Amino acid sequence: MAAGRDNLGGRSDAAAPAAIELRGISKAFGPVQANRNIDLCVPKGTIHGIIGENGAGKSTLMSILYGFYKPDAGEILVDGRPITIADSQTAIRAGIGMVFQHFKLVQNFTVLENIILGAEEGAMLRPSLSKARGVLKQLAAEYQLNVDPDATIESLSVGHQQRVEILKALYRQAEILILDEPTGVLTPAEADHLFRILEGLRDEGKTIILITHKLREIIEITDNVSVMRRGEMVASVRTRDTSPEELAELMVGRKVLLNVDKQPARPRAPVLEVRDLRMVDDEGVERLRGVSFDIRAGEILGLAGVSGNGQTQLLEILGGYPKKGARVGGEVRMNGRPLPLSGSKCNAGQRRRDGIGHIPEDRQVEGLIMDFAAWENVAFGWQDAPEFNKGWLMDNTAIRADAAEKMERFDVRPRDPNLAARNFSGGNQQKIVVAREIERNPDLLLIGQPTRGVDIGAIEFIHKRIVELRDAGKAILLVSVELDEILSLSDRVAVMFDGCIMGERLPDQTTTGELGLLMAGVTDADAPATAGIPPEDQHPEERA
Amino acid sequence: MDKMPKWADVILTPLISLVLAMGISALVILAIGESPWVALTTMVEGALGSSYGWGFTLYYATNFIFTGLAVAVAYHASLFNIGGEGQAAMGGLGVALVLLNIPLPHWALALPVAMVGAALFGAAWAFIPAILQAKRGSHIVITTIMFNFIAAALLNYVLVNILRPVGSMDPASARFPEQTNLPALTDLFAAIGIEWGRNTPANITFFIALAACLLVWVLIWRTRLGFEIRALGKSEPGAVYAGINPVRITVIAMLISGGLAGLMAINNVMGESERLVLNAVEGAGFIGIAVALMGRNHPFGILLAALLFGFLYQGGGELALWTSIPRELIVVIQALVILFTGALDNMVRMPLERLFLSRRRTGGA
Amino acid sequence: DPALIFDLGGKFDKSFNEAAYMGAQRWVEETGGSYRELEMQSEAQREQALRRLAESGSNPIVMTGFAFGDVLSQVAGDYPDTKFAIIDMVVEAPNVQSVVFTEEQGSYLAGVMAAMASESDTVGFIGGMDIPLIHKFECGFAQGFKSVKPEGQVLINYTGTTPAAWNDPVKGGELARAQISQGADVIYAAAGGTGIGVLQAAADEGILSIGVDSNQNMLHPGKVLTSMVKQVDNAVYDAFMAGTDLEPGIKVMDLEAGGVDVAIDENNQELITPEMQAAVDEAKAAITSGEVEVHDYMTDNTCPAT
Amino acid sequence: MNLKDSFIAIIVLAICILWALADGPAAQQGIGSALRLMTPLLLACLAGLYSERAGVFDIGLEGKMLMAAFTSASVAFLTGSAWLGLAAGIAGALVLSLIHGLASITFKGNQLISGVAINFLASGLTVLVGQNAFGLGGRTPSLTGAGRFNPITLPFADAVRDMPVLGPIYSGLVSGHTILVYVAFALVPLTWWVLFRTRFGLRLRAVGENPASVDTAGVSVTRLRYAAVAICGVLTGIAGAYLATALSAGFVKEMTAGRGFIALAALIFAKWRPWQALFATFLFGLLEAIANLYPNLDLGFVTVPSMFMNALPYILTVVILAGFVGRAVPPRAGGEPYVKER
Ligand SMILES: Nc1ncnc2c1ncn2[C@@H]1O[C@H](COP(=O)(O)OP(=O)(O)OP(=O)(O)O)[C@@H](O)[C@H]1O
Ligand SMILES: Nc1ncnc2c1ncn2[C@@H]1O[C@H](COP(=O)(O)OP(=O)(O)OP(=O)(O)O)[C@@H](O)[C@H]1O
Ligand SMILES: [Mg+2]
Ligand SMILES: [Mg+2]
Repeated sequence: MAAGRDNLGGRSDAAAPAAIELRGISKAFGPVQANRNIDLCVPKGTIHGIIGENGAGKSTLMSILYGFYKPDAGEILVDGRPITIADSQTAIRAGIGMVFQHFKLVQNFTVLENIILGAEEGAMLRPSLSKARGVLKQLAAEYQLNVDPDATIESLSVGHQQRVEILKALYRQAEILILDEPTGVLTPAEADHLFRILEGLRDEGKTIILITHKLREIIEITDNVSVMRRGEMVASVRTRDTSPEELAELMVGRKVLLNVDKQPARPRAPVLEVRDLRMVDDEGVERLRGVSFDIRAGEILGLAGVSGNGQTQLLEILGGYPKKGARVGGEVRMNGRPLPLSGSKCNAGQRRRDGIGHIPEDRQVEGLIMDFAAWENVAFGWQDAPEFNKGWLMDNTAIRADAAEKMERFDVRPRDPNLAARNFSGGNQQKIVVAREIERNPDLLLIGQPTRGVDIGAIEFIHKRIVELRDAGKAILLVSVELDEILSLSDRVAVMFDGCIMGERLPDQTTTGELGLLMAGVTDADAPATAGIPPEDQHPEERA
Repeated sequence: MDKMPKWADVILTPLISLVLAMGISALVILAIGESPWVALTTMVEGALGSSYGWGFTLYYATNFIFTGLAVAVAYHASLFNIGGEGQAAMGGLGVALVLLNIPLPHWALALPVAMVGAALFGAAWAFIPAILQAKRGSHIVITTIMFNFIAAALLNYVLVNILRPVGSMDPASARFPEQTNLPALTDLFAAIGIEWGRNTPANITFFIALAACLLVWVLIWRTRLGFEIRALGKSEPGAVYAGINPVRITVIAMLISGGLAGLMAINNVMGESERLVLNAVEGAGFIGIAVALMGRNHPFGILLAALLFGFLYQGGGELALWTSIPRELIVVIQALVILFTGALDNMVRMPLERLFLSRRRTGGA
Repeated sequence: DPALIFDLGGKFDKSFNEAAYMGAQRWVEETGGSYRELEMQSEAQREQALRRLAESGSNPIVMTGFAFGDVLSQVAGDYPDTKFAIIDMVVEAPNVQSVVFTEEQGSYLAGVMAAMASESDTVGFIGGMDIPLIHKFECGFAQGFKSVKPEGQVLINYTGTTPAAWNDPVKGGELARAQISQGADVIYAAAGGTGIGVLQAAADEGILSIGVDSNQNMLHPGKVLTSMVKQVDNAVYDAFMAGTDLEPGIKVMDLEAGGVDVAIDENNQELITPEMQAAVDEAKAAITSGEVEVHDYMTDNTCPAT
Repeated sequence: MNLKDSFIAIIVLAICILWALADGPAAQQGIGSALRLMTPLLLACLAGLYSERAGVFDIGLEGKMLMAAFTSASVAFLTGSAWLGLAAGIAGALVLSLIHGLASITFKGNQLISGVAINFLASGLTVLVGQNAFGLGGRTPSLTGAGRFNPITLPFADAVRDMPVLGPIYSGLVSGHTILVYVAFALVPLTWWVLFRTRFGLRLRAVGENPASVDTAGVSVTRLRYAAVAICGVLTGIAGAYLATALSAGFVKEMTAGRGFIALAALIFAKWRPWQALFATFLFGLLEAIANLYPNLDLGFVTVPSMFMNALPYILTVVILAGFVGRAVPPRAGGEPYVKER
């Protein structure tokens, strides 16, 4: 374990002092030891990756560095000088900036207001705002971080929200920038763009710490990488001296299959037929502009696209709960029978009875009740199911047994059905949702962002289960912003843009580059011809 | 996983908080020049020292159980029902209308019918705020506050102009027919040959309240409806994803809540005064908020909190009756108990947790 | 020892209960005796208080307020050796004295005085809650006023519908101002603690007010026209004096018996013109002789004068 | 500002104008009465606004006002100075605010419970201490002279009295209130300015929406929330002092009579915004003034009983709320203590 530690030349490369050095950091949350005696050295002017399973303690470590949490023990050195980081103010003054995994933005404030918050010039807002506007323009030009300074955060896409977080740090003239899973919500293009920015920052001499679950990104852009497992730092290596396989093994403690191992699909009769689906939301915005596609039994249709292009609305409608006040048109058939798209028959419970399972995009807001125990969450959404009910009462014994079994099968850790969902790490939360929906054996499974923020060990597992379900002859709609995921899981790939399906491809006959273009709204007509299947049910002309 | 053993969390913490509250109360009593010891013994003696004291303590507790449960059920759906006062008052009206207008030969028959009347009226009074919240987004806190006032006005009118017997000075209804009077706990004990709590208002409604605790517990934690109520209370988008209709659940939760508040009338109107008087609720609706919050919205906690408040009410009454300590002292003691056990509980819990954690660490190492 | 039980308003309500308290105090001063007193906190306590006092040997037991009526009628029979006195309510029992006041008569006098003092021919009445007892005051007042100024106007407001109505001087003040804006220049308040606000607003606005129950003339010397005093203190005093010999039955404390009156003292002397005094005396005489019959709202729930 | 947000303002102004056209003098008195009645509501409402905008819910407004009414009346009586009374009122409410802060900020307790406790505490303590000090059953002796805030006549009020329109409005409505009324009204633009134009306001709003954003920006959540809670104490203090030393002349037990709850309702009504708070509380004041002026509405065939006229403000509130004012979204982090480590 300790072997890896000396691989890094940070301290011995005495030329420049390390930008950050952590010595013996420990942190416990009550009985949970999140960080145990951690050493870390980040040389100045480098990009340093940190990887580890869900719950390994990465975010905690970085939050300590940023003064968000106070360590129980240990020492922090910035530019070789020991400092006590009592709060984020100290960290900011020491030149540290952090982009949190869950953004710390005020949703109904404008971009500008968020940027100046805590870094105002004086007691009045106006001078601060106008100064920030100028600086923002400059930063935007310098790093291509364009955002509308007057837009409210809630009106921005996640990608843009992240830009705001980065701008916030830059505005505070951070020399050391910590990014906690920044690419989890970005499209490949956005991620690429982010990496160019990070490289630019590094070239200016800034230091960057990057937490990610994506080994490809580590290999692509970091100089050094540290691996955490169960609260401990298990290795720190030069990136060029390692490989994804080795990192994965360090992380998980066993060999991990990085690619999905699946047989070609054997699709049968169509299960879901969507025809000309349209939706206008309560604010009058057209979210879906005539979407049509089929999914057959035994196949996975991957739906790629930048988030915010109608996928959410599509999943909600198919899931039986279009947003309040929305107007929905078009036709959806399930096993040949039309599904109601509005009215009282259109609800999520009825959809489940019709054989539709749904892994929602946001596990914390929709998929789980965070304060419910794990076992209750296993019945969540299926509370009507006969096997969970005994006459008037719910059969809690049965639900518990079922939960224990599912947690066992899906290796949810810790395996304690009484623990509230909130107390599981993101990956394990996701496993609970996946277990619940897949084990129902639905004819059609809707999946939104199945592996967002999930570590590679868990991803491998979840992907395997999805493929198994397909092989059992079920139809699957997979919505993901991860092109890698889409390409490795899907049997067919459709790309959504601005409420339309831009085109359909076979995964082995397309490239991320081509899909990226479609995701950016470049229609088939403009795109370079590829060997795709001809688009059947799409209406690109509607976009005008 | 837990930071400290469960017993310490659910027993030790409140106990220490209670002691703290009592300590400060003692200081207050000293400050007004009275003896805390006398006050304490008077209260304990008066409320718990005799079957007589218990007869009152249980009577008050019964009221608070109903209003506490009412607040709790709504709270689980994340609805803050401040309207218990009005709903309980309307429940009283329901009881009075039923008992005065339907000839019922025996209390055993009158009881269920009156319960229906009480629950229906209470629920009806909660229905409008509920539907306005669910359909129009009108904030339930405002509407229930307003409905308390409206209920008071309505009752004032009905009692003075409709239900008041001719020539009576008292804005109160006529007495309910003799045969519908509920047996007091005294009578039940007498039936098995024990003299207990003579002339106290505690009546069989207490058992209904206990049953209500149990039923609410079953409802919230054992039924699908309870599951749906809790899910909606924790996350509306989650509930919608799970096929739960927020409008339906909001309305049902409030109907149950209002019904429970209304049922309180069985105790005070049917069981105690045996007629409907103005302001029969006497703030029990508001105390229900404190009881529910202190009981952590769990029926068992509510039962304990209601008993505690029953004790404070009766003990405080005795204090006012037999010492020169003003009755307002009790309000202060209630406030301190609520404050320390309900709002400042972390003041006790945090150090305790640290203590247990360090003990475990040293023990484990 | 005798005992005194106050109604929910509490003993220092500046009017009704306080008058009872004063009576008991007077008895203490004169006889040097001691007595027990209790303040109610809830409805359920009424019975408790009565029984506990009776069982602990207090005799007689005096209670203020109609709200005790129902309970007393249940309890009195259980303690035949104890004497009870209830104020403002009739309870038929061999050991109960029911003391009732003819508030309408006192209010009638107040109405007469208000009419004579009013220049605008408009006066106001502000009641606490809209309940029969308060209508008794209102109706007598209106009748007295109309007897002098038949064409005049009586403005009537009630403070509220919850117990807070008795303790809301702010609202009382605003109601008074509202009546003043409609021309009232004498306002009669029968609203407990709310009345304090009425009297205050009247004094602030430079018009006259009339207090109730206790003598409230000294609250704003020279600005309170008079107070319709209800000699609850006398009733309590008498009961205490009578001790165990308290006579059961209905004791009507009317004008003739000195049960109700309008207070004239050094605080309002200036305001009382000779004509006013004469008119009051005349009205008193007429009422006592039966020549004028003041309508009691309670008899038929109506008020011919309004 | 969209139409829905200004609905209360439109309704209120429409009522005023229609009333003035129908019956000028009555309207003048009624609106004046409304101004007085709304002042404590407005102060309490703004107090709640600061607290709740910072994420600390406060159903203890009633208790704080009551405490302030008591302390201000007591001190005003003892010293004969309304200003010292005001200071004491503020101090009294501040103490309760600090208890609320301690419970809900430092010890991360339940804010609703703390508020309930504070209401009880004030209701008991005022009478207990008052009885002990003055022996009047919790009442304080009446205030006279400089012990009260007296109405002040604004400059030129007499000069313009007879001018049409302006005269009645300026001399009859604007002039002739106590200083605290002007303070309350001045607080509306001030609050708006503080909230939306200053650094403090930005941080305050942020801490009520997402405390973590403030924390990670290097600003103390605790300190901000305490500041908000303290401002809430100051404003409820003024409200209580206004009740006891300006509108009436002394303290009477429970004299707030539910105004704290009405202020809370107004705050939600106003969607936690200062200008809307002004109009929401004005609406309550106006409805009450109308009910006061027309206590026996005679509809010809039937006379509406006084009870219903008394309840009219509450009924109309529900109607307006249901009919015109949309969903009120509270500050997102409201009611939740800021807990970093579970
Ligand atoms: N605020 C907190 N209070 C209590 N426990 C916490 C808190 N934050 C994190 N933990 C626990 O500490 C451990 C480390 O969590 P942390 O968020 O640092 O993991 P991570 O490596 O960032 O995981 P992920 O990849 O899922 O983001 C986990 O067991 C987590 O449950
Ligand atoms: N009822 C009203 N009458 C008059 N002006 C108003 C009213 N409400 C708001 N305003 C004005 O409109 C402007 C915007 O106010 P608004 O209430 O929308 O604040 P905001 O900044 O949008 O608040 P938030 O950040 O909570 O969304 C302010 O200048 C305010 O003074
Ligand atoms: Mg993390
Ligand atoms: Mg706005």
